[in-house]
Amino acid sequence: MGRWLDFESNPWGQEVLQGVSLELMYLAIGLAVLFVVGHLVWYRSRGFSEHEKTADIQGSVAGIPERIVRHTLPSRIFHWTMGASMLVLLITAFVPLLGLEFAWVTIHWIAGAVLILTIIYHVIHSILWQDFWSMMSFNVREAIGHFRHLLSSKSTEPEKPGKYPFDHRMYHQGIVVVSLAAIVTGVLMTLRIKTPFWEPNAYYPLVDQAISGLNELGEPAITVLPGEATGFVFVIHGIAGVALIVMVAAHIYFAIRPDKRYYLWGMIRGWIDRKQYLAHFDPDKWSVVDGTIQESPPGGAIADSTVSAPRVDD
Amino acid sequence: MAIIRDMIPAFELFQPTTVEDALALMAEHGEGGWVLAGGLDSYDWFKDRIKRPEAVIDLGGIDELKGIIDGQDGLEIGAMTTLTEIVRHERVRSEYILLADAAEHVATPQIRNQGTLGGNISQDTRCWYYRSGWACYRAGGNTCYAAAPQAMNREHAITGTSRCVAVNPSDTAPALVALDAKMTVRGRRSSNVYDAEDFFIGPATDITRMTVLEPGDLLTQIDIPSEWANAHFYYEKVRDRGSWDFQLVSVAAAFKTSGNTIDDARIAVNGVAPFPVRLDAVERLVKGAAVDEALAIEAGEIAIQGSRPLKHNEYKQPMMSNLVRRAVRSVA
Amino acid sequence: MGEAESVGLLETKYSRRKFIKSVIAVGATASSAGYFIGGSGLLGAQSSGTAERLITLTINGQQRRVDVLPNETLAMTLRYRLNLTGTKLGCDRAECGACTVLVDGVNQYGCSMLTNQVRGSSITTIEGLENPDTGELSLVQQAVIDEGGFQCAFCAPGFIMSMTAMVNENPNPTRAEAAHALSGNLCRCGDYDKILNCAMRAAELARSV
Amino acid sequence: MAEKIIGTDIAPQDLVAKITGRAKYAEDFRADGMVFAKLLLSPMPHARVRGVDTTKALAMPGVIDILRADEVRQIEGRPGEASLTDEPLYEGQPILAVAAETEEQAAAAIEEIEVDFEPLPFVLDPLDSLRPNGPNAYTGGNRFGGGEFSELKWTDADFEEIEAGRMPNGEAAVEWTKGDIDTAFSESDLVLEESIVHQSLTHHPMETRSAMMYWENGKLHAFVSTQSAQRTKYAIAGTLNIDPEDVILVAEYCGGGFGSKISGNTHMEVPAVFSRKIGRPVMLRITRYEENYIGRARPGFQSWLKMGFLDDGTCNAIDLYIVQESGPFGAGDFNTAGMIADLVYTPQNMRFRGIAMYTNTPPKAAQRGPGGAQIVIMMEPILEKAARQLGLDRLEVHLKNAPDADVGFGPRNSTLTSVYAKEALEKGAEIFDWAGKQELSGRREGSKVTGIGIGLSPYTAGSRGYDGLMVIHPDGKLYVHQGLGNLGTHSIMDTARPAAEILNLNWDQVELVWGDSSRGMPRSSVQAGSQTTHAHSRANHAAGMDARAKVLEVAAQTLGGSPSNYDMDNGRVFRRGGGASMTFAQVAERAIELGGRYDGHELPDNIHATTVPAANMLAGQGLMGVARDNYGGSGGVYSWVAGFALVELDEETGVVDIKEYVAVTDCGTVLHPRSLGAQVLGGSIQGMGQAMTQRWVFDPKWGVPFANRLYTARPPGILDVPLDMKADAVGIPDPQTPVGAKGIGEPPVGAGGAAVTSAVADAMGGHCLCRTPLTPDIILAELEGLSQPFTLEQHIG
Repeated sequence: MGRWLDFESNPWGQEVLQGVSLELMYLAIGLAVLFVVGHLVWYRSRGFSEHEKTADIQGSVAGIPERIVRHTLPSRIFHWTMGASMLVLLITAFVPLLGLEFAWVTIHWIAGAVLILTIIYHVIHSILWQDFWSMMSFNVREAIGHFRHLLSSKSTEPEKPGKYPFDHRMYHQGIVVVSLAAIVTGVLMTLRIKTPFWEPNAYYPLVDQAISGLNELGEPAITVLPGEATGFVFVIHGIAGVALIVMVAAHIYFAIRPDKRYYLWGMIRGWIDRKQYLAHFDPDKWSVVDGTIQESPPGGAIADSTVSAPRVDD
Repeated sequence: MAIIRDMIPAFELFQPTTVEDALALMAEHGEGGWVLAGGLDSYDWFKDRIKRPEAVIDLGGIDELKGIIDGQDGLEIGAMTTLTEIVRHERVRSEYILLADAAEHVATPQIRNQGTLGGNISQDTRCWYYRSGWACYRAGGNTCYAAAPQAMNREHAITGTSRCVAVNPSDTAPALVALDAKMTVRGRRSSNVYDAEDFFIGPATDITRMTVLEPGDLLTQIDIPSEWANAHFYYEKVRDRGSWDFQLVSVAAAFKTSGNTIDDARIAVNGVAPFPVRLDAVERLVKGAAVDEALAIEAGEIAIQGSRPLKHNEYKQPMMSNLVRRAVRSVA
Repeated sequence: MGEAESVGLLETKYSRRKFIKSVIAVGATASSAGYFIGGSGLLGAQSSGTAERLITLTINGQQRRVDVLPNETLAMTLRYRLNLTGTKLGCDRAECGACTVLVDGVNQYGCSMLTNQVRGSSITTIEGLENPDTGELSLVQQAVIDEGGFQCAFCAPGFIMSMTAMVNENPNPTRAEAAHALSGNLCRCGDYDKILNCAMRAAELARSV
Repeated sequence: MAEKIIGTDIAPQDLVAKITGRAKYAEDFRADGMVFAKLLLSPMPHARVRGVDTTKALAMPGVIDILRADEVRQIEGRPGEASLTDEPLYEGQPILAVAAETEEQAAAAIEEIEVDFEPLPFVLDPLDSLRPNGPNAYTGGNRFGGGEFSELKWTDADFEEIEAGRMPNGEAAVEWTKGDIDTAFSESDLVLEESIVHQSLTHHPMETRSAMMYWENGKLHAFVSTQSAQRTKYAIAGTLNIDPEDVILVAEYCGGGFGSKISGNTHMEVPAVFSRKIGRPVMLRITRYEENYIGRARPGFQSWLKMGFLDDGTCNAIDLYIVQESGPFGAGDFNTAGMIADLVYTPQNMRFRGIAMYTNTPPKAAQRGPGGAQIVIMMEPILEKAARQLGLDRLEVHLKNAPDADVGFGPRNSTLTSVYAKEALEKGAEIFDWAGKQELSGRREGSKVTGIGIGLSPYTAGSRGYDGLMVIHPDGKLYVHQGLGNLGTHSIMDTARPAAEILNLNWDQVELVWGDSSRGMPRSSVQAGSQTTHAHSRANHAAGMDARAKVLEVAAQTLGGSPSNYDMDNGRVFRRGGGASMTFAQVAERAIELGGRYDGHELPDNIHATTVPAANMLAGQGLMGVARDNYGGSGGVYSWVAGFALVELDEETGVVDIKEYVAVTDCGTVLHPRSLGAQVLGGSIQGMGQAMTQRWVFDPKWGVPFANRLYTARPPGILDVPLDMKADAVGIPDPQTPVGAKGIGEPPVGAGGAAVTSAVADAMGGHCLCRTPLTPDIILAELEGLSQPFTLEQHIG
């Protein structure tokens, strides 16, 4: 099993937290593989079809266009830029640790900067121009339904979702937390290296001070050992990093699964076709009828106003 | 664990007499093995008890690694040739005085009598944070202690840094880059020849090493091609003391000239980066140019483009610039 | 002679792959029983592995059998095993030159070489400069007497060894060349002027021999 | 006629031992059953030991025992150094010691000891400690007085002044004035004001403070490295609280001290106590790394100086404020610096303010010319600037301001026995060809500019009232017993010369007895502050006169007549005008027969109590000369050195090459010209190192020193000094001492350093960098118009 955290002596000979151990990376890679294999096994064991479900579209096509816009061009550019920077970040972070040496640091922090810019764009864009709650909503009943389905073959399939299905939303929330952790710590780490924007500083005096208190003599006591703030930052970044290995692996796995191909196409072409729309989504929750915005049913997603106008981007 | 210095921890000593045996021993001991050339860098590590190899492989008994051979194309210098031998070697002095000059600037006579060319170019950095055994990036940790606003980084790098800001301490390294030397590196199963400038690597590539040498690799030979024999050379090293001191900045340059026109040039600077820096831009500038003060000044200015000082080593920019200027000026 | 042979035998015995494994036992046995304590009482004190550590050194023209550890420096062997305390430790880091000895006539720092590396070499220390028969001082030592050299003289043995190497190599140095030749030795009393006078006087004596 | 001894070059008696390796320094001694002790050093600049786990270490092979702080003498309630401590005040302070059969085992055991340190706030730079809310070196505060610690902080306004480059007005610990500086400055034709930094720097003698000790029959046998033998015996006895006669001190040679081993050192206690505890001889081999921490250092100064000049070059006012970096246990350099500033420039109006701040850096101690060297090295470039602005020659300015014998200086208007500073300046200027070299000043060749400089440096050079002890043995030789240390100045031999001359002996008829307290050591000065030559040429003169009188009396008693009928030469005492004579051998035999005062069975009442045991030990061995120096005198004894340097400054690299150096001293009668020359030039070279290369570097975050190797501390090597240097002496005897000789150790340091800083200022066209060391980076940054990375920081790197 080994130790997941690395400790080192600080210059005063005190053992301080240093970062996560290399073993954690191997663990993450292992988990990623296990997840994929596990999912495959689970999927097969439940006898689900490897192919995309098709829907009966008779009688329900009124007002539904042939192509339904799922992701606008700006959204897609955001997604792919973010994805590319994330992959670059992961590759530059972990491949050198696997033994292939190259000058990774500059690429890594530049990719990180790109990631931050895309996320800032995404946050502004999603708040101002997208339906923020289509992604951010959470419904307990829906969650219970999903877990039942996951665990029991007898449970009924979950209801069809709105624009973003439950697992997508959960994944999104998870990646928000993990990425933010990686980003905040990444920025703190970048402060310690030479970039064109600032002089490097090996220490976090503010962090050090913030966690110092007074000892029983009323003198400043160093409650966190000197230099250990660095270790915390590295640990959080490291944990976030290895978590991202698993999450990104899972993401890619689902993206390329044949039964979920319509998501991939949606993200590549920007649209899905009417059949896919009707097969996988609840038109009540994700309305694409011309010009109309419908009331969101309880727990459902609100229609995205930007996609409600049928457009073809590509 | 309390720290104690100046006692060499126990190790097993192996004294192979052939390169093959040395390579076998190195392979056998892997990370636990330590290759000893002249030993002057190694003993510091041992005495500080920071490096504790289980097996030390002393190359001193391998005759094939010693001596200078007049090769077909220039000189073939065994990695275990002492610096004194290089300083005194007739052909080095007559055709490649740049190398003799550089070797003579190493530390002290006693060290040159024992230190080897291979050891001199493979030695580790002298960053005092690193050498104090602190868990810095280069030592596998997560901090560059020299890159803090208050850190003592007068001797550190102004260019070529990546997290680590230590400098390469070798006096002969820039001379070998300027001479376009080729390094033969032997592993157990392979043998590679590197250009001098590729032999030295920066922290961007591998933050724990100064050269391409990995455990199991042995630098066996340094070839000096005749291409630059009898060129016009310039070597200068600025240091705090006249002996036993590492460079603040040093420059090694080779110029092929006709009159005061530079036909070709190779210029390298050390003490400014984690590796000897070859100044391609300056070389391009001076190639084909007639040397005058304006060219020298421009060369000096171009040399430091892109460099960025730390808090306490801004002086290295003008020092480097001036040394490059002097090197170019020396042609006229 | 006999001792030299026995070392050779050991080398053969332990050089299956043509390398010399100079010691087989490291650890408790090897590092106990009086490491760093002078005199010969410790020889044969160990139950096993002893023979492998016995080597023969040629010091000041004499063959000396000595029990050394693989990680032991020549200066330590001289000072703590052979009681040749004229070789001083000023820094133990190849910086000050107080430990300078001649290895096959070449001046080197005794603190920064392993004793095992000089098995085949002839070592000269400050104690070996006088004429062994007459006790006459070497010409470098005489030059120092002539010039009244050195103050605290802790550096003197090292300087004298470097001067000896210098005059052997270049008995006609300029003052600058002499300074260069002695630049591996440090004198904290700052007696460099007089030390250079000694070096120049030594060269003069060497030339007149 | 016996040869002339005073003023001649004679190779020191111990030279053959020194150059054949036979001379034994402390670490060269061995004893049966000797074990090795190693020190565990504090990794933090200020901490408290909460707990120590030695279980693993004690179980290791060869480990004998561990010595803790509670087993050695502790100094409670005030700043004071113990050899081992549980509250380390600097990184590298010894916490405990381990003894093992081998040194390697002891080292390995140290690594297995777990010490739980609680880090405490620390301060490296004295100005930081004076800042409002700045850290203190002690938990109780940053100053000590009236039996307790308290806090002294300057105000934000004071620091605004400092940041503006002006002299602060924060509270000082010491302040004295003479005249009226405000009026004087208003009358000055030129006023210069500078803020100056002088670094702290380690002593780094070649021999570290290793010691070997054992106990036998209740007596401690101590083999140590010390500057002053007899006084060290008493220091050890005092520390251990034992009878001094139970200490057998062996210190025949000392590989340099420079003020760091005045009466031995604090850490001698470790082998003394440890060997008593374990009943085995203990060798404490101090490594260079350890020496860097416990080996002492010169205190650094941050200071502000305002000097007023009249247009004829007269310095009419000085206002000086010094903040001193004192380490954890204090030092007095800054006080001396104020005195020396007054003495060299003799302003009629002066204010001195100073404060010594405790810091968590390795301990400070006197280093050759303490305070004096710093101040002249700092002030000389300002004088260069002033002379340039006044259009005067620096030599003239010095001559104008240098004192005469009637000088009164410092807060108590101290007087001196003699002053020949002007003579030293004039003679030095002549040898150096100061006038002729004027045209070289500012000469430019390529990127190299020439500068010339003067440094004038005085320092104390004598003391009075010690004892001389000597015996003429039946072998006819005079045995002079010296309680001094043999630290390389040759004064241990040279101060016996007066006795030899008084007895008209040839030098080969004189044997020196030194370095072993069991052979009898009279009360001696500490060998510091350049006292020895003055103090002991007098003491041996007195004892020599005593011996001479006794020889004449013995002759008269034996051969008839009165002592005044007799004279002596070459080891014989004879009746004037011919007739009966005796050899000294016969005199010695006769003195033993006569007993009483002749052979030391009766001693003079006025000798020191600590001389008596030594004299008793020697009683009955021959004719004893024993006396106290009662020659008296008034005023301080100071020697002077005027140094002249020529440097070449490379404006493209900032590198300074010292090309020429001349030093002339006023140290009274010259006992031994060649050794004097060595002292003068050696000291000057130390000053050059101080001015140009030596430094101490701390990481401010961790409080850890980095210049802890010789190559990082950078003492000058043979290539850092001129190839040719000249030393000479004025040679005018001091009128108040019978031999006329004064000491010389201290003053050359300031002269050498100041001549060089002055020459650099000259090469830079009268620009004063006002900080040391003048390393290439600092000079180049100035020449290239870069901002200096350091302003008032004490430790740079």
